Amino acid sequence: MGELKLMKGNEAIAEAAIRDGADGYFGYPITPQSEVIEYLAAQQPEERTGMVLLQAESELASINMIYGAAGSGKKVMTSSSSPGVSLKQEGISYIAGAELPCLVLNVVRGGPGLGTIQPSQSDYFQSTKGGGHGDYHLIVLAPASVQEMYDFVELGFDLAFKYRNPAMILSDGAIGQMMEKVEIGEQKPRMTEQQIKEKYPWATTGKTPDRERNIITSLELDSAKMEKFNEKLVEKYRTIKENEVRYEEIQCEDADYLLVAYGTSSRICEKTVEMARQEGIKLGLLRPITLFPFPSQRLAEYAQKVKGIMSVEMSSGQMVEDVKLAVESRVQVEHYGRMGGIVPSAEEVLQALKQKFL
Amino acid sequence: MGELKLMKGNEAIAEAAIRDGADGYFGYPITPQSEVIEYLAAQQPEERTGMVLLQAESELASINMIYGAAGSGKKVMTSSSSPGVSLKQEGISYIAGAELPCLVLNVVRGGPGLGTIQPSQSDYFQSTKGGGHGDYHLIVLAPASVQEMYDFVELGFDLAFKYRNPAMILSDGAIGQMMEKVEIGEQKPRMTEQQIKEKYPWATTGKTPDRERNIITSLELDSAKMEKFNEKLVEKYRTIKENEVRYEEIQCEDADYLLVAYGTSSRICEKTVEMARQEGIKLGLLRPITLFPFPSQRLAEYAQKVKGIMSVEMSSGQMVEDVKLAVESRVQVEHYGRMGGIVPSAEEVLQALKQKFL
Amino acid sequence: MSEEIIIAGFGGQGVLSMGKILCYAGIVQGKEVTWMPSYGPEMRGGTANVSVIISDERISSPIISEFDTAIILNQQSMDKFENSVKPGGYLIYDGNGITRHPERTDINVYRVDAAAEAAQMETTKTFNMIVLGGLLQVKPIVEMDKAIEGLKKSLPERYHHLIPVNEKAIHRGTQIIQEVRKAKVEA
Amino acid sequence: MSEEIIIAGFGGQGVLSMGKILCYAGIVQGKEVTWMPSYGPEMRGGTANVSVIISDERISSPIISEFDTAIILNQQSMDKFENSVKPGGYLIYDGNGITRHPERTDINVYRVDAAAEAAQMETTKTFNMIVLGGLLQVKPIVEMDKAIEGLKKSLPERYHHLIPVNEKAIHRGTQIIQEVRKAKVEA
Amino acid sequence: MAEQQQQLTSEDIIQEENLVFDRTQLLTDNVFHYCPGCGHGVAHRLIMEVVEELEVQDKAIGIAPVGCSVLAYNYMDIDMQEAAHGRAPALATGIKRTMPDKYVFTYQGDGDLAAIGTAETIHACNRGENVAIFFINNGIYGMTGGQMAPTTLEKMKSSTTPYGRNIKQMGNPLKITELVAELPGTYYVTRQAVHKPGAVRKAKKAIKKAFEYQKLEKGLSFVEIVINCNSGWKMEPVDANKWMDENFLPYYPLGDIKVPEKK
Amino acid sequence: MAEQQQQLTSEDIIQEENLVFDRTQLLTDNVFHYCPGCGHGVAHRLIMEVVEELEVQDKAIGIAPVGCSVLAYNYMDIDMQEAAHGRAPALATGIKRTMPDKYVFTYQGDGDLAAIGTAETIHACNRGENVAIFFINNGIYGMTGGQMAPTTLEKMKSSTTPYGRNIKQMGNPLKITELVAELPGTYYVTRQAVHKPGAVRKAKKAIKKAFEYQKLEKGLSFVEIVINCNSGWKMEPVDANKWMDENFLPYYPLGDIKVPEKK
Amino acid sequence: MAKLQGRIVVDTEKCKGCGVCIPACPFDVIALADNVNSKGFHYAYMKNPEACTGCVNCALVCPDAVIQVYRKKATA
Amino acid sequence: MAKLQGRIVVDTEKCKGCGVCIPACPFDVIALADNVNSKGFHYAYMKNPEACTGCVNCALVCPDAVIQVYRKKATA
Ligand SMILES: Cc1ncc(C[n+]2csc(CCOP(=O)(O)OP(=O)(O)O)c2C)c(N)n1
Ligand SMILES: Cc1ncc(C[n+]2csc(CCOP(=O)(O)OP(=O)(O)O)c2C)c(N)n1
Ligand code: SF4
Ligand code: SF4
Ligand code: SF4
Ligand code: SF4
Ligand code: SF4
Ligand code: SF4
Ligand SMILES: [Mg+2]
Ligand SMILES: [Mg+2]
Repeated sequence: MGELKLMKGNEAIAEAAIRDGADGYFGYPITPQSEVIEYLAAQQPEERTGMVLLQAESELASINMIYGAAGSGKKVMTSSSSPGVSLKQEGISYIAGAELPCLVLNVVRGGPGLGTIQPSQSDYFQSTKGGGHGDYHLIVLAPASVQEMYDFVELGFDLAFKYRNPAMILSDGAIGQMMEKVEIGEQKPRMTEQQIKEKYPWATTGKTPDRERNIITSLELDSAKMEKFNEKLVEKYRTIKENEVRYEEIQCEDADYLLVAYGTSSRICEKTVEMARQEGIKLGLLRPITLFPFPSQRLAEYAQKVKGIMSVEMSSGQMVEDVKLAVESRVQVEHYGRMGGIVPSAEEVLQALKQKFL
Repeated sequence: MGELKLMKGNEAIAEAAIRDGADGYFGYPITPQSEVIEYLAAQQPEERTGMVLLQAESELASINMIYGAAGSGKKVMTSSSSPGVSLKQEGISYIAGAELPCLVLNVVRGGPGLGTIQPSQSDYFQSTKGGGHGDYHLIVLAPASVQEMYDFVELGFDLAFKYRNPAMILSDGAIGQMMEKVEIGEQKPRMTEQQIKEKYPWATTGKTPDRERNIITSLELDSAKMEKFNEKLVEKYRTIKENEVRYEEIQCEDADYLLVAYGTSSRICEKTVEMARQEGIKLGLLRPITLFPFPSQRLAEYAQKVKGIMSVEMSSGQMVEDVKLAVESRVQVEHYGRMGGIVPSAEEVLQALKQKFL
Repeated sequence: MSEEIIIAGFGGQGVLSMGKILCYAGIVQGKEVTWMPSYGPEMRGGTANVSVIISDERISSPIISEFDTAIILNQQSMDKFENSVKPGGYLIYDGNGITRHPERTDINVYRVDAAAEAAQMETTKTFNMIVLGGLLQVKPIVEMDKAIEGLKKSLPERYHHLIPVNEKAIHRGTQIIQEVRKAKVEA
Repeated sequence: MSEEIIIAGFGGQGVLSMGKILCYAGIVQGKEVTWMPSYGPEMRGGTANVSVIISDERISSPIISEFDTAIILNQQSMDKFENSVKPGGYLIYDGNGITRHPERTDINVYRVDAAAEAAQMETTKTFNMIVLGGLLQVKPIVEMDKAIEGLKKSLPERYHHLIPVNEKAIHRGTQIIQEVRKAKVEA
Repeated sequence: MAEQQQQLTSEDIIQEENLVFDRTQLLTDNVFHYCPGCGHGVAHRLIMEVVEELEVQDKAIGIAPVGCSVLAYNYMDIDMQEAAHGRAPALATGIKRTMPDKYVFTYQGDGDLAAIGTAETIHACNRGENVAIFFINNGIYGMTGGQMAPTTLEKMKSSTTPYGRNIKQMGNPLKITELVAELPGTYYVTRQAVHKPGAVRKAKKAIKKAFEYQKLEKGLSFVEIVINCNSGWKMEPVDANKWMDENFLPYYPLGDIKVPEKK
Repeated sequence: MAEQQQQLTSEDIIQEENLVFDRTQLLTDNVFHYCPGCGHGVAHRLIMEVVEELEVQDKAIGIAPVGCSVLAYNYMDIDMQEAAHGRAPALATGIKRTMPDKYVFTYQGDGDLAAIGTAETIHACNRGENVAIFFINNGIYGMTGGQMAPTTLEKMKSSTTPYGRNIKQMGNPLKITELVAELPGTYYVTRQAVHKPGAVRKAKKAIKKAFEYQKLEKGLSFVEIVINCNSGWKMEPVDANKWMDENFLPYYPLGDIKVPEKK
Repeated sequence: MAKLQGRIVVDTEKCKGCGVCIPACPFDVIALADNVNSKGFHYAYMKNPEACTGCVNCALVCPDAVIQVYRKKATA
Repeated sequence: MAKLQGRIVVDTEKCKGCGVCIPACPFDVIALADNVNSKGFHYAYMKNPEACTGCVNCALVCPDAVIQVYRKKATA
């Protein structure tokens, strides 16, 4: 077992980036995620592994810095919170269009606008349907603990490189700020330039006589070719949907009712399940770990068995649409949400469940 | 009847803005919508009506310029195309959060990234679900002709002011570039400052002794209050859904099959309907005019009657999700789409319909 | 009645404005019109085309792949659009720069050497008007006086002094076709 | 076994680090822990609180509204959290600056005048350690030596010279509670 | 020796007619949320004093930034808008262009104005928007917890430069004020402070000029006001002001940078 | 009278050993998509000639902008990336920071670099990123159809200033090059042109210096290259170059703006 | 000869005890109280009121604008 | 005395007939052809080849890099 540490979610992300052998972090401060860059600054990753750290002039600049570095096959990431992530949308769309791997962390706070700095899950649509322009998807991971904040850095990078697609960790202020016990992994070495050249022959590492020049672009003025490219992306997303769905099931086997919740909400719902079980209500929790790809099929299976499904989100109801699309009206689907930075309590979730179904 | 003119969609937008008595346009050039600002520049709206025109340094600046002016109760708009609209997402979220009326035109081109400058409908999700952060919605109008480009400026502004909510005209390169006959309305006068003060008492026009200071903000650090505000927004969107759904029905009465399409696609589908009818297939077209609010209820009604519904979009399938959510699995829903700037032909749409349903 | 036309050539040949004049003429005659251009990044040279529909009824799709009439002004456009003319339709082209002449026999083909003619008339800018005249002679989609009105409407005031020379060019175009037809008949 | 604690006071009183030490001690004892702070924009002054859960099992929700134990260090926090203590639970508070003392009778209330004590010991910075000592005496959530270990782990190396004085403060806290208890028994 | 003065009692002196300094009516009663000793409060007060003296409350529209002064509208008793981070000059442009007779100003921190908002700052200045920009330079991101700002000094510590700002890695402290002074659109550019009585007096004059020039449609006035962020600098307020004198102001010297050639 | 020279025939002269100027191997065979007479082509060629002469093809990474030169990667036979509009300096930063031994340069138009990309430009320069920025100033937005750029001259016509740029409304032509020269992070700042043989020779030297300084890790080199956009200016190419000499260059004078103090 | 005498009135509930007024006073009039206000701040007070000339320096620098200054001419 | 004599070779298919090379030539060597290439451009050619010194000026300014220059020393 690795070393155990008490860490904030934001710190775990930063430490994981160093240990996973990331090549660079480019970011801009914003509450509630500034600890990511602050932790890195204190750690001096340049000295630990040679990882580059730069506080950029803005979120726009930082997403485009990682665009550049990712184009050269580097393992790079950025992080921000909701308003800052909105500013990154153009860049994210470019990165998706250029088929580059990278990791973007959103520690969500309540919106719209400046809103509140308290936790929220109201950026689900933006993250999963594409907040930027054009037909693209991010691979979206939703950690529910500090350990997962740590673990999903590696997972996110791995998936990003596997599919040459930007991955997003969709967290929230509560998970970013909270401390839990984290098992820290070994330090992985950063890739050498030689390794990058071999593994990522598409990367702009400097044209050598043995190959054609590499071009990183999302532009295609010929519509027929552009459509081909779009189809390639669609096909990639299909493959991802087939292979990369991840979720956790808590007391689902015999459940009459199902909660669907991710991240902080899922932690609350875990408690709700405990409470409900104590009252004799057979409640289960399906926690999507990947929001894109969404565990639609598993939900469709449950739709045959359970009497009702309730999506619990810190939003006015976004993931609930994916739940509905998955279950195809085979069972009643409800939404329970809190907004504005308020985290629902386990009690009120149970209350809501009873009101809607019992 | 008003004057008839031959105009590009983009020009119609610009002329309509002047005639509707808009106070300002702030934009940044991008193909395929630069004619909006070019037409305005040629027209010298400052001289025609006193309307302000400014080429901003970027899309970010222009959305924030209209944010400022809208906060003062001014009738202002901006326009762009997909990548530029992605850059506006933070600003749009702020404007929604500050509950300000304004008009944003997106003349969509194919993405992701730099993509193509040819027409597309792949920004549906971004426009209707909120490309920016936080729980908010735009009122989204989808013109299908140059006349509607003209008319929806007034409609968009009216709805925006009625609900203090940003409105978007979601067009595409084809409608922006194409010329059709347009009936031009009368010149409406711009509102005087006195009128603004009376009609929009919330506007920052300068604090006078007879009222408290006006504050335009989207910030609320107190979560309880922020949640109240979020609930107010949800309620507003509910009202909008109740009152503002607009759609057009073409040969739907007796239809066995229904196409659902907006904007350029709907024009194609109109022809498909003609062709199908000639072949004896009872095909109809439901054209959503408002994409938010979406004509879900009307679709649900048709779901009881028709044998199949096909959503036709120049995208990999976005609106089809709203169609599915509306019909709740009561009837088979399919998607047919082209991408990359390619506009489907009426023939291939018919072909697809036959393949999927007949 | 609905007429679907493609006009295609180099950028700068006045392809787009030819389409506009037709549309304006259509409007004057109370018809529905659509004018759908190809568009791309701004570069000198390159090709341009516009499809125009003039109809008595509401026009469904403005984007079409088959045409009643094609006006073709360079080789690229010939390659691209010759086969898009509906059987029985019309193809009018300028021979200048055309290396492969149209081969279809199921359509009516007319050659109008407008470029050469315009050069002769020393008004190269009216090249497109000669072609337009040719079109209207081949197929009176709009009435001639309406076309002149359309020309006026589509020109900004400051260019109105150019109307007479353009009118002349249009008429020259009609003459050419008359001559061609005569020649055909005589041949 | 699961213990749910809220620690609340002014920013700068060491509220957050008290929670950290508890958590680290819990980890050393092989327990699961969560530490959930309130957070806001950076300003001096203002209130701060953290809820800590130490449990033998996987912790479901880290965000809770009722607590087994509350440690309260100013009046605002008293107003906010007095009623969040579960019946039969514990409330430990510092009397300094408290204008309205706790009134509940269904919980165990302890007053530890740590601020005054720290001032007396001339180590105002160890104020929070005195409170912590008090807590551990009232309720041995973690073992004392584990708490010291937790203290070490939560301090960066460069502050390790401060460990002895902090240890002393913790012990002083336990003494105070012993005295209070004695007084209670004697009263 | 000095002759004996009449010694007045407090009661004699504390009479309405003797009041020589009072909080301006244009500050609301809300207590500033700022840290004790933070210069934002003085800057707020001076602007409101000027608005009061020029009697333009009914024509003044302020733009608050994202930064510690995000809630400026809670204190200034005028119509205000809250901009997105860095975009205040764009909002000001939108407002002023559509309402040229108003007095429009932005109030922006160094992160807001000189990092994320650089483009909007440069271009509003370059266009010579007829507005005032009050640029509050405290060499740090106060609100978010003391991260490095563009103006953070070399070797200065912040939460993102815990070992001091390393020029090679983090770039140079940016003198954005000197930069905008190079642009033809700026009419009046000056750097002021508010940590000492004399500085406060000068700063107020500068602020007043900015409003007066706006009235005269002279283009953009850019008034930098250096303040301490004692919290971010991790110093006591009085020490922070001293540190500012000794370290910050030598790099960012006070005084006019661009003054109108003729008035 | 001059003595009679031997008159060589074409065949004598056109021999491989006499070849004194040839298209560099580092330009691909693709025909530039640029309008006839457009200066982008010369700028492309010069950069590739320098890369060839310095033998750094395998270490060069170029960033293309959004603008007419968006397809620069079709012509330059090196690894290249296509940036989002205005963000090339950010991409360059990301690349260079993670691969310090590469030669990284951006190639950007005036709209790209001085309008939407202002913040990225200023901050890359201020940080002294060890890269080269080639700034192609044609006073207009070429690609999108000739709209006003930040560098468009007063009274100059464009599709968004059809009656000429009005300073009062549209702001001043922005001398961004002079501006970045003020920043300590820039090491070498110069303005060049490519419309005349002599100018081309100088421009190439400047480009070469930019690469050499990068090798020496001197920080940022900023090379402005003024070119015509005959299409946007609505002139014939030769006239456009003449107009450039007579109107554009007086406002944007050629020559070094900031040179290394000592080498 | 006339001499100016002054007094300041500190809104002690709103004073944050930052101490910035203290060095601003040329006559060492002000000090921070040992007592705290309800926010816990050691507010400013005139430890040396007779020395005050009403020069307003303290009020000029007070970040929270909680100082009022009164001034009166004392005739000799 | 040696004199330099030159020739240019224009890739006429790629020449865009912009004419920029013409004023760049100090010896008035170049002109645009009456004929056009397959793209419709009047390409550049040496109307006055003997005057060419191979100074490469034309090649330096050619935007499309379609000029090759040859130069040879002619001995008197
Ligand atoms: C788009 C965006 N990015 C980042 C933030 C987070 N943020 C809030 S204030 C701030 C910087 C504040 O610094 P400064 O402008 O210097 O103001 P100060 O607090 O120092 O007065 C930042 C980065 C945000 N709210 N929005
Ligand atoms: C975000 C965004 N905004 C706008 C555009 C449209 N656009 C493409 S190129 C360009 C300007 C080009 O001008 P410049 O940078 O001067 O390059 P040039 O074409 O003149 O060489 C613009 C506005 C875009 N592609 N993306
Ligand atoms: S953090 Fe700094 S700038 Fe913000 S209020 Fe505190 S002292 Fe002032
Ligand atoms: S539009 Fe202008 S910049 Fe673009 S290729 Fe043509 S001449 Fe060159
Ligand atoms: S300056 Fe103001 S707030 Fe600070 S101690 Fe003095 S009176 Fe109090
Ligand atoms: S008014 Fe002047 S003399 Fe009196 S306390 Fe204030 S600073 Fe001191
Ligand atoms: S400069 Fe080059 S492209 Fe232009 S005419 Fe001369 S040879 Fe042809
Ligand atoms: S090489 Fe010199 S002399 Fe010869 S054609 Fe070219 S410019 Fe003229
Ligand atoms: Mg600051
Ligand atoms: Mg340009």
